[in-house]
Amino acid sequence: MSDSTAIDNNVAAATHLEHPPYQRHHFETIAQQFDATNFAMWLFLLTEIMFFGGLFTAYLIMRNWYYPAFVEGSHYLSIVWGTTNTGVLITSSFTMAMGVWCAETRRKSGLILCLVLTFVLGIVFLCIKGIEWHGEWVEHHVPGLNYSVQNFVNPASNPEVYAEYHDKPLGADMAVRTEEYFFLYFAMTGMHALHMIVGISILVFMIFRARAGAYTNGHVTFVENFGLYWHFVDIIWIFLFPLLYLISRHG
Amino acid sequence: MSEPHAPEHHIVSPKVYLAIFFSLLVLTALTTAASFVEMYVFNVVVALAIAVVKASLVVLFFMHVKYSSKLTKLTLASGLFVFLGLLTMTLADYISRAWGRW
Amino acid sequence: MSATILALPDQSTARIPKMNYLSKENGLLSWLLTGDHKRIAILYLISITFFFFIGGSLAGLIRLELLTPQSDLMAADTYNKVFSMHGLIMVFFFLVPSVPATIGNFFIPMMVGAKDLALPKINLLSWYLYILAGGLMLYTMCTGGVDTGWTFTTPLSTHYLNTNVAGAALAVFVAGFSSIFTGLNFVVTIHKMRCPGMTWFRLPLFVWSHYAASILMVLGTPVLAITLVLVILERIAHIGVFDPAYGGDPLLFQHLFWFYSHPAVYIMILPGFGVISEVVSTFSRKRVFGYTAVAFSSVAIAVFGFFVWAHHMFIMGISNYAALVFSLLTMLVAVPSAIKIFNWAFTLYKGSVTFETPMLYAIGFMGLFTIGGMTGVFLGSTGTDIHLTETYFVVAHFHFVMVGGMLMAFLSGIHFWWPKMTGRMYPEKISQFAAVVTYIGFNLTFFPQFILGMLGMPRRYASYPPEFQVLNVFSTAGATVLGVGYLLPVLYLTWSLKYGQIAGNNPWQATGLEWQVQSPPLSENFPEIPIMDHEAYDYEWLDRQQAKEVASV
Amino acid sequence: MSHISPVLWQFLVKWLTNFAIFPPEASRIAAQSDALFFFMVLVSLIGLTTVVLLVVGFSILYRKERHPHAVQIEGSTLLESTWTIIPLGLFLIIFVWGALIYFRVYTPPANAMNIYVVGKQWMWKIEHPGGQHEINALHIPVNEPVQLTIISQDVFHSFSIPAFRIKREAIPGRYTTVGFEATQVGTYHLFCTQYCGTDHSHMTGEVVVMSRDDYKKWLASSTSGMSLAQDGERLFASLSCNACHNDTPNARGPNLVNVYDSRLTLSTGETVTADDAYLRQAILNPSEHVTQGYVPIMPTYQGQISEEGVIALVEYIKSLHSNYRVQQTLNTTALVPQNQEKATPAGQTPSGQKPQGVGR
Ligand code: HEA
Ligand code: HEA
Ligand code: HEC
Ligand code: CUA
Ligand SMILES: [Cu+2]
Repeated sequence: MSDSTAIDNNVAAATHLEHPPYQRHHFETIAQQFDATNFAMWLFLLTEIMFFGGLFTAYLIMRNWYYPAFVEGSHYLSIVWGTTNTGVLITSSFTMAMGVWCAETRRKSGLILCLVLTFVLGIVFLCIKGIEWHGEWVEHHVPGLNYSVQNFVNPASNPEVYAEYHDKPLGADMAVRTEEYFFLYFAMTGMHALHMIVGISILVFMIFRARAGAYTNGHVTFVENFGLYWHFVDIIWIFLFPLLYLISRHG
Repeated sequence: MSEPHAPEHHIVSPKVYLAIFFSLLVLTALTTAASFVEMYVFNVVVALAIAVVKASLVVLFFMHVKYSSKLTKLTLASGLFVFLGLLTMTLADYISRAWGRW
Repeated sequence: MSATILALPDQSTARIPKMNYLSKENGLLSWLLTGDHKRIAILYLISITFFFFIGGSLAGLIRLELLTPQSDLMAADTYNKVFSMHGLIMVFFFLVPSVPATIGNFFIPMMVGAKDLALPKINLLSWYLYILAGGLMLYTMCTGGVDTGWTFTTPLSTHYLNTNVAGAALAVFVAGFSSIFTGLNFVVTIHKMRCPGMTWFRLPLFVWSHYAASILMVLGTPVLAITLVLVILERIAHIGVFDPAYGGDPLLFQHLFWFYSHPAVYIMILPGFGVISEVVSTFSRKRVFGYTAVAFSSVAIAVFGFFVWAHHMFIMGISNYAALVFSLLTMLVAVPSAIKIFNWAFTLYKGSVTFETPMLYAIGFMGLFTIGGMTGVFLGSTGTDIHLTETYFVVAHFHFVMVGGMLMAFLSGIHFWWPKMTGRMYPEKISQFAAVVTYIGFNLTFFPQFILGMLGMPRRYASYPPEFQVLNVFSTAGATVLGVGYLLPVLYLTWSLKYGQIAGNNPWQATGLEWQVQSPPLSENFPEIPIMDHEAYDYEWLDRQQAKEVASV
Repeated sequence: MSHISPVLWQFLVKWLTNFAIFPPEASRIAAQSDALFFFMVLVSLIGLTTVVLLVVGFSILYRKERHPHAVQIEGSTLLESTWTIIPLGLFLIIFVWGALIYFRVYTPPANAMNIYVVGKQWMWKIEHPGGQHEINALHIPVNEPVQLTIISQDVFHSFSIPAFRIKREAIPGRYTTVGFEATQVGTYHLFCTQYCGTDHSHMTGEVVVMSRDDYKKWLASSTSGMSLAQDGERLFASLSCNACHNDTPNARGPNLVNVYDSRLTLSTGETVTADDAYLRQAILNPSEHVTQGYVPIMPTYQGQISEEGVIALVEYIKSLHSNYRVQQTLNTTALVPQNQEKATPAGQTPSGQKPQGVGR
């Protein structure tokens, strides 16, 4: 029974009087508390996998149907920004991992530094995403709000992209399907950004708590679990990046 | 019950983190570069393969799954299993719709 | 029915224990901010009962309208709103949380020997989400309602209806998260909070079935959530992945929706299976026949249950070959349910059977669920599904499994655990009468619908050809009887809160850990963490235990 | 008999006319489908009886008065495997049997006359190849295989004829098919069984099965004077499809003669069969599948042609089997008044000429 945490009663009795303040009343040992919350976090991430899973399924089918539209749509995303942002997010994952390490080894200032860095990188990511979205707005690529297929029936209308990829004009029926691409693009990156915003808010909260010494007293559960969440959001992006940006970059 | 006295889990060393971090950056560069090479259907295969490798690195090391209990591994596996079930069985319908028509 | 196992303490001296989870703190706030799983269970019990009666009143309206072939009581679009709200409320606000969030919430920690669920705050959050969602649903209902059917079929829901679809979808979205959190909490609790000696195979089957249902909640519900998000986005942006006019695929919606909603039907029945296991064992004084088989069949249902969803789409233009695979898997997933029924039947063998109210409901369950389940097989068979799908046959099928199955199980469970939850007994004769009334009313209501379905009467019809009328009259008459059958328990259970006899710790002489402590239990459940030193359903252990107690007095 | 009591008599008559218990079996598949149905009823009855006998029997035998002390039994592998294997076996039989019927219903019958069905909120529009249009009614000859090609103009509907035991979803944007052969002259219910909005319950109609002679008469009396293919031909000209699709050497589009049911190679290298669905896609979303050797210059006709129009065009393209037809289109804007062969629906698709046969 590898996962059985059936409490060893002696341990429970022994530690009973010296509960650390952060131990909740209904747990017998701190190990049990850590295990339980960690497991809960993993289960939560499972729900997230399935949540994005639905989106990925929709994406996959639409991409197969409207491949040319998806290719040309993707040419209007900036590969520079996309790659940069992937780097930013990976770096923030790294700083987060280091933050967890600092908490585990009880380095308070290191932890705060890492959390702040993660926070800053998260904001940078969102800013870049914002710049990209703004670009799409300017190009009239926001479905439902100001969409225009101009760039796809007449690729030369955007000389920059045209110079790079020499896209042929799409048929009128295929050109309107680029809206499908951008719809999914906004749905997926938007949902991802939403998760980032939630994460960043929690980071702020954590930075304040960390300054009060909350996570460097041996009780790292919260930092650990938040780390899992942050890395998970990173993983989603790791898949979004090739799927949305790198469909076909060779002219 | 195997280790009731060892609540402290494995602490991954910063060196490992750093190594993973750099591999991730390299793989990112690689995937971007690969997308500029014409490989026909293999473009998407390569891109996804690299993404899977990157994701595995993050999961195994940043998320400590490599050092975690069987339960964590099983949990993750079951999630992936159901997700892949959703994907493959839905796609199976789409793909086989044209069957029997040729 | 003279023989009974009911063992109440001497009423002249018995008292409700002064210290218990109800008396611990007073005031509304102590309830609204509670972390105690038992209090949250009570909150849930009150709220789902409320929603059940709203849903039930809507069912009453449906049946009244269908009394005559013409749509004379209400216009067609009102009727559409009524059955949509009926389905939505009954499924998402009553049946999904029914057993898990009330009985499960209350007793799973006690059954595994823990002081609380692993995440008490999340548990409370789940109730608040439920209330928020419910409020939103009622608001939607009062501001024009929604007429998509509970299935939100696209592109009808995304582009053709101008009722409050987004509101209803949002309500279901939020309710979904409430259910995710309940399920997540159960899985963690069952894995991590078991008391010393409580191995997996000493867990009551109630816990096993909740474990299986929780897995479905955790992995299935998010897919519904994202699907509804896409529906809402599509409505707002007028673009989308589900409407063919915009290049989308309506079948994709069906895939994603049923990917949740088929597992959801098992979310709705598995906890009921758990209740039946407990009740049948207790009232035949025997360990459940083939404990392991029953435990694993729950898990098997959970695993296979994920991969049969397209049997709701057999005629919807999925590939014939996919239909074949899904039909085969449907047949496979039906087997574990059959296993359970026979195991329960054989639990009675060489037992010592008594027929208190919970047992009556349980026996009703076995008969009705068998009919409901077998008609599910009719629908799972591709060939006959062509004729029967989208007719009243389907309506009858799912009411047999959901109302005849799960609702019966819920009532059985409520009657079974009521003395533990409140410390008081209800009047046994009246409750037995109510059980029989429900049973008769149920059959009268829903059996004619099978025939209607075979005749081809389509579901969701406000008016129908006159030759279907007689059967519909039967059905409406039955619904009236059924309504009485459901109203009675509310009355006498409320009555019993004040005037019922004192129940004592273990009125049914059941073996579960929850029965070994006082009723109503202490806030921390156990004075000290118990040590499980016997198998589940060990009635000999119980006898020894009681003998010891008598000796020590 | 009416001397019993007029009131009671009235009541009985009304009661009986409003009381059906079993639907008519009016198609070839109905009896087969019902056979399986009754087999399952039998299995269910046996299963239910077993369960009830066990539960009631044990309850009586082992009730507390008779059997005050329970005997603990763990389980029995033998028994448990029995009630695993027997239901499994029965379910598998039901599965195979059901699948056979399913494929029979959804595999298009050979040599069937094809009728088009368009569903829209809240009516059924039926298009016969001879040019007869009907709303909420379907007239068909008895003992003749019929295939329906169904599409919806807006939301999901479902075309259901309970007396035939068949049903098929009408999906927006996609053709679905179902085949049947009526065996009894009569009038039967036609329902829309997929919830489709406010007047879903009024989207009903009747199916009239007629003897062959009656059917001929009906055809003659309700023709609009122009067959579906001729309708399509007119559209083909008026939408100036023939500007590109003609047989001239510098035609910009491929020749559509014999294109129906042939294998096409696309510019992606895939091959597809040009069935009804493909033709529809080719007209509405031409650049989704571009034929090899051509550039995607064909404009989309999405939003310009109704579903009925597309059906007419498809029917027209299906009817093209010689260059002569195209020439005619080129030469005459006025229509060739009559083509007797085409007006008879049964001979609609001369299957002999199809390269791949009818077994699509
Ligand atoms: C609690 C809910 C619940 C449960 C448990 C089930 C259980 C099952 N359901 Fe049901 N179902 C619904 C709720 C449920 N269903 C709902 C709500 C719908 C309609 C949704 C909508 O469209 O609105 C639906 C619709 C539905 C359909 C789609 C119909 C259609 O729209 O065309 C199908 C098709 O396969 C199906 C099949 C089954 C099967 C095979 C089971 C099996 O799991 C049943 C297994 C049980 C048994 C088989 C009984 C026990 C057997 C015995 C005791 C053995 C008998 C003895 C012998 C064989 C010898 N169901
Ligand atoms: C948990 C699930 C559940 C439950 C318990 C019920 C309970 C009932 N349902 Fe429902 N039903 C569904 C789930 C459920 N239903 C679903 C999912 C649908 C599909 C919806 C769709 O198509 O989208 C449906 C559809 C549905 C239809 C088909 C409508 C149609 O397709 O046109 C019918 C018709 O008879 C019906 C009837 C009933 C009846 C008579 C009850 C009875 O059991 C109810 C008995 C209860 C009462 C009668 C309440 C008792 C209380 C009182 C009488 C007091 C009243 C108080 C006041 C007025 C103050 N239901
Ligand atoms: C501007 C010229 C043009 C016009 C006008 C035009 N087409 Fe086409 N059509 C083409 C070309 C080029 C192709 C081949 C490339 C492709 O498949 O898109 C084609 C392909 C087709 C095909 C698929 C056949 C095949 O071999 O792939 C069909 C069917 C068709 N057209 C029908 C029509 C109909 C019906 C109309 C009028 C409503 C029409 N076309 C109008 C140019 C045209
Ligand atoms: Cu059309 Cu219902
Ligand atoms: Cu199902």
